[in-house]
Amino acid sequence: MSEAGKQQDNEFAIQTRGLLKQFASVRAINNLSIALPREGITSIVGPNGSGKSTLINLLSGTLPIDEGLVIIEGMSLRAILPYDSPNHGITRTFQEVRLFDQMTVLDNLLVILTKREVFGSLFEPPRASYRNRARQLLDSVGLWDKRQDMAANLSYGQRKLLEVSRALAMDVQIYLFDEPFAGLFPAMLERVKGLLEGLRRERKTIIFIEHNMDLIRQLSDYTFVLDSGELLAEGEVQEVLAKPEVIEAYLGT
Amino acid sequence: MKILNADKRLPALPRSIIGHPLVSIVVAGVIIYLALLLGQSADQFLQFSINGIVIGAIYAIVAMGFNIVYGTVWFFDLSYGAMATMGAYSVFYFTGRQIQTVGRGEINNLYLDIFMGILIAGVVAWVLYVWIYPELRSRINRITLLAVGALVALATGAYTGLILAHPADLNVFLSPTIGLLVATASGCVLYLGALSGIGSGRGLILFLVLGLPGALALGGYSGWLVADTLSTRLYLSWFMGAILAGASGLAIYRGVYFYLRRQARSPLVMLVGSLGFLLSITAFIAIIFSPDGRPLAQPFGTVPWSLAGAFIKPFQVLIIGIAFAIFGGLYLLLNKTSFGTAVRAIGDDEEVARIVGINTPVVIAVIFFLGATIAGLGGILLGEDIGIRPQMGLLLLLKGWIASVVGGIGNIYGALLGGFVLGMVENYGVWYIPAQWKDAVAFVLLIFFLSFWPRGLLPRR
Amino acid sequence: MRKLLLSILVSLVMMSILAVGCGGDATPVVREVVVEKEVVVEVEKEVVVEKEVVVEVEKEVVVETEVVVEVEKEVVVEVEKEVVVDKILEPFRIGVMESLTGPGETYGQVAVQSKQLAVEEINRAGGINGRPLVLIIEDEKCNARDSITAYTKLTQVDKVKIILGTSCSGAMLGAAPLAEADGVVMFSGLATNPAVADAGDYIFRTSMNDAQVGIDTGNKLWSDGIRKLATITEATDYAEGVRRESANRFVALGGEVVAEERYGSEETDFRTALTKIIGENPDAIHIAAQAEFSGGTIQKQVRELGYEGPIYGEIVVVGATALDIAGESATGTIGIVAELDSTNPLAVNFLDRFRARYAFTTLQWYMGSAYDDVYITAACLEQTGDDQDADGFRDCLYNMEPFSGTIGTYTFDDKGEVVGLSNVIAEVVAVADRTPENSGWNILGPAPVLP
Amino acid sequence: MLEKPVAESPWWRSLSNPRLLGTRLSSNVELLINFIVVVATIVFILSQGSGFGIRIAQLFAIFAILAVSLNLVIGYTGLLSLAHVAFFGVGAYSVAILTTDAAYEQVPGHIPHFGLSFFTALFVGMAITGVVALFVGGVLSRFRDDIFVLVSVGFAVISHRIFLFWQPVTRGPFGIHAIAKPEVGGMVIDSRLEFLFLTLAFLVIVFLISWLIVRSSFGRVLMAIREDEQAIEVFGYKARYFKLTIWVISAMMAALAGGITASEQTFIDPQSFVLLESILLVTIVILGGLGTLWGSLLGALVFVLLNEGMRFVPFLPGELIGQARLAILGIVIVLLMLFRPQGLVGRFKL
Repeated sequence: MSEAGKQQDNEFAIQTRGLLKQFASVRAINNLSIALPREGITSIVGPNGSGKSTLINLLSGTLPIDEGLVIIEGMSLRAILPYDSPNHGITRTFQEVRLFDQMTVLDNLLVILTKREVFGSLFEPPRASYRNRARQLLDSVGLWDKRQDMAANLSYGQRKLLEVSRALAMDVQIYLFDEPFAGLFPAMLERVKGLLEGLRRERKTIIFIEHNMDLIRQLSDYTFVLDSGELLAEGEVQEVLAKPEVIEAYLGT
Repeated sequence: MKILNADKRLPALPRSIIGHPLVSIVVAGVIIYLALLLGQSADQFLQFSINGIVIGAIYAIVAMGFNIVYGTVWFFDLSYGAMATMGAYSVFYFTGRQIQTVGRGEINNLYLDIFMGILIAGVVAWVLYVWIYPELRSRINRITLLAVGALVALATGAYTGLILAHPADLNVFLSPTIGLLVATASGCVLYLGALSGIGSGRGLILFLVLGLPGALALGGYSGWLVADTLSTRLYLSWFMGAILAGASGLAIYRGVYFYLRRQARSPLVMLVGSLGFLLSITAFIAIIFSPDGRPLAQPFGTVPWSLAGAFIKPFQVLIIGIAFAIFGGLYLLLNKTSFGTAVRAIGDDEEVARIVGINTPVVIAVIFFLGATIAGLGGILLGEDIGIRPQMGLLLLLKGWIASVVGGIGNIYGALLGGFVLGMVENYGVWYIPAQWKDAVAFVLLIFFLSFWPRGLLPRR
Repeated sequence: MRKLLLSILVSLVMMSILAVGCGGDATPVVREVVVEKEVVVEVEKEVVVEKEVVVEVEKEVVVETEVVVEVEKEVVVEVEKEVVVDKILEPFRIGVMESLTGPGETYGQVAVQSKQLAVEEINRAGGINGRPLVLIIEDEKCNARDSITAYTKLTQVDKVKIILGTSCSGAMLGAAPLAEADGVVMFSGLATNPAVADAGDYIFRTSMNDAQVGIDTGNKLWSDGIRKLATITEATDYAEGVRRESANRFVALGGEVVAEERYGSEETDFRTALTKIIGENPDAIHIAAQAEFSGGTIQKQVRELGYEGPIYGEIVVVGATALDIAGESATGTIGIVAELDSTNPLAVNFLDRFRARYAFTTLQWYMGSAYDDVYITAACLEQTGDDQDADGFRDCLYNMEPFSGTIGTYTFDDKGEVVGLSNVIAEVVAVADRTPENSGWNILGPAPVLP
Repeated sequence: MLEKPVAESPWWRSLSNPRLLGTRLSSNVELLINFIVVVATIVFILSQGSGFGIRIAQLFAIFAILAVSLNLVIGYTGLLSLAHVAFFGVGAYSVAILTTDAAYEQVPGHIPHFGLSFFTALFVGMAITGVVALFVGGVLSRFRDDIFVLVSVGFAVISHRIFLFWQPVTRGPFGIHAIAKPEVGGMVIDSRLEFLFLTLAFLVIVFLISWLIVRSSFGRVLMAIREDEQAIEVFGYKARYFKLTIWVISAMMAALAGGITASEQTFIDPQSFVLLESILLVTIVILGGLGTLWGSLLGALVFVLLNEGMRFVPFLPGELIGQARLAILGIVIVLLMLFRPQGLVGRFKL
């Protein structure tokens, strides 16, 4: 907070103040106050169980916040409802891929693109614009040929790609990616990397969780290190990863 | 509550619930209501309490059966209703002639005997195959082992069929088995005692000289005792009924659920599948035994004990005792044995349990057998207390389901508590409104609990 | 491709079901076995054997001819030849609608069995005018929807004009408007709802209206000195009807109903309701049940709750299964019942035959009523000679000579209601004295008549 | 990979272009076959000319309305509801009470004489059911999976108790008889065939509405809710309102079926609205196919034919038919779950 606190508020996409999340007797997020910078790619690292995914779940409203405050784009929130997160300009992917398995690939994207109100969607005719956008997105991940397949029948990598493209379809300001590279083959990995860099070019805010140090070094502009739900270190990638306490946390002496 | 607190796994009520203002309001309301009832008519209040505890004990028994299965494989097995009916009708099958005076006589159905015999043979064969076969495979010739196993299974099946075919001589036909069981058990006890007490060499001789004949004599005597006493027939028929229900539950698991579980996406597939069993088994029972209600013999008679203006049957005291005995047995089984550890491990994560070397198919099969046995026992007790009819399973099942959800899904403490709570609420709840709304009250209670305590009174974790 | 095959398969299955359903309209062939006796009598046979006996007497040879007559016994050989003749005998076809499942299944099943017994007897005795009687049985599940389906199937597919049934008043009221419009006779042995009386011209029954049972029960309660009554009633139209009529009569006489409780048909534990009832300290408890199970269980639980006053009920409460369930608790229960007369040889015979066939009897009056229905039908068919002539059949019933059957001697009034039957008071005896012959009760005499 | 322009353009474009229509039809050959099967069977039944065929068709139409509407909830939204019979019953009782003007002297507590015409009563009944469903759905939307099933069972039981015991309004076990027949332009629809056509017309309307719903963006969201409710919420959909909306629509369709049934048989009693009926309906939906509307029609057809076809099985003793039917139904459910959890023509596996 010391360094970041000096900066202007509007330079941050998301700030948290004293965030707390408790599961039974474990504090997954313990009084966390961080500020995630606007634009560019920010990575969150930390050993397993350090609360990275919980943080993303809290920010996207998937889990309710126990205590604390989240400031998104200058708006202070004590609770984030899941269906409100797009209104705050947030979307996300899940650590374990959560597609709509028994729907076609195309429907997986179309469902994101259409209207969100109950009656708006009920009386909405099929529009060519949605379809074109879906095609554009699917082409970018090379899944257009598979558009009529059930999402459940895709390979693991393809599912991951589809999930990323589903997040892209939201067209919001802040993207939270929960381990988007885990378990991908090099070719697919390059593709996801390309998508993330494309977002950076569009001056969006990208936050992602990753374990692979090489990828973190290549991609991220800024890094947070979490341990046991608390902030261990933050800053530019190289200097953070060189800190002794980070190395200790990772090697687990 | 002391026993409950002694267990570390018992979850303490989360602070947020205790601190919830609604809780204090509800608790205060309940206390005021009960005080009002008590002030109005004390003996009626007592009678209602007794009614509630007795029926609650039966709900608790069914709910405990439900919950040990739910806590292990995570789906509600609706075929339990059918197992409860089956247990009760087995007792009727064995004791029918004793109690019928005016109505329909004994029903003995050859096809049913044969079917149950085959079913038992199958179950025994499977149990031998997964349990004994892997242990002895390396030491004994495979063909021999299979042949002996098949012979044992067939013999057990034939024996079951024989017992079923002569319901009137249940005690005679069961006596050898009981004698054998007693002899084996006492022999084992003596053997262990002799070995540990006196040291290996002399202990063995002592055991051979004194213990073995003693054990054999004890077995023979108990067998003779059983065969000679007519009054044991009722209790033996309970035993057989529960065993038959348990074996059927195991057969259903092995025959269908096993495959369903491998391919199921959600618990709903299992739920619908077990619903199918409930429908068809109930219908078959109605076909075989006619859709009428039937009486069961009245153990300890119908003369009630008077208790400060209220009445309770001796048998009802037994029901309450059995409920707590089952609870105690399950508590010991689940918490003090390695089997219980295995069950809990499977409940937490079946995949991991299998990887660490737990024989998951056997453990789950035992759980299904146990659950169905308990359900059968619940049906028998309800039948003895009230009477039996083919459709009794559905309502009993729903109440057991509600009790286990209200109490807390997936653990036996919750089931016990939920059963009694449901029984009491059903009774106190209809004090001021017509009693016909009892079932509606039960479901309103369920909805209320789920809305404010979605995980029940005593959640599993 | 798999789905395509599957849908074809499904369509084939459905077509075959339909073919079975709509095509099964062949005329039944009655196979008669004619026993021809061939008697072959072999009459006396005289076999004359001449034997030459040579007797040598010294030098003389005398040939004597001895005649030995061997008479064979008369041999009568009867050769029985069974000649099977396929006679195309158009049987009388009668529809039967009873509830074989659902809340009325207890009655429906014995009703069907009784009717089948009657039909077999009639056919064994040579049928009606030489033509056999055939029952076409359908399940009406005790509800209106299935009742209409069963009715439509009987009238449209099997083309019957006379239907015996139903067991449930609800099912009766569902199908009765259709029957009235189509001119089909419906003839029930069990429906007791008073509304059935007004259901139409073609609707008959041999069971007594609830109102009669109610009046008799009310009178009996009052004359026994009961002033405060508690009732417990199964929520079915029959039981509710009995309760309502009884309570009305009882209140009209000056009594007071201090507590009333109801229960659903699937319930098993009545202790809660009974505790409330007993708390009001009634002089007597009146039970109206549709199922024997609840009728018996309530009696048992009343006694288990320490109540010692009298219990009143109707036929279901003192039915065989109910008494078995209640055991000793039922001793002393008063039932206002329509009873088979134990001096009536018809009734005794019928019960014996039924017991021999199915090894039990229950609700004997209902069985007898169902059994009589078939004989009344047979009598009327004999008169009209045509099972398609519903109008003739109806007129036959209206103008029927007093019919003596197992349940008594009776006729029908202009509403199709049975006339000439009455209820009796029965008191349940101790378990040791219960036998299948006395149904477990003593007849105390006819129901009292009060102004 | 060849482009299929057909699949992209909205469906009505293909109507004006025969070539496109042909391609579209051939791409939906499976649906076409089902359609042919259904139509052929109906024609076959009717061609038999017997009133029993009409009765079967009538039953089919009622069950089809119920199944199609239930499929919207189970097959598309993934909510295994056993409370459908409650709405069926509310619709039937509404129509019965609102249309009747007969005096009921037998029961204490007279029903007020509304004496509405059938169609008015039907719409009012659907509105009432909608309100009831909104309330029930509000409670139910808190739960998932097996708890949802249990609570929906609770509503089915409670509704049956209300039909049975709220005697001043529903006449309890006595049922309501002499319910009015519909009247169109002064002509009373009385004959069974006319009634069948009325019901089939309603079936077509219900089917079309359901079809439009599942084809719309709304339907797609429903499927997404079925697959992963939490995930779709993160993308900005208020899943709860979507579930409530489809729940109410489905309930109103069930009420429509109930109203028609009441008028068709002119007599209703609580016995027709028990939990078992709900179980049968769920069986129909699963049997036909979850997530396909045609499947529901097929399921209703197969069920009605099986159910009524058992009346013709010669070797079953009369007194066992009813129980045997239940036994077979139970076995069918188990086999379906084992071998074809998505039903005969369905796509979605439970």
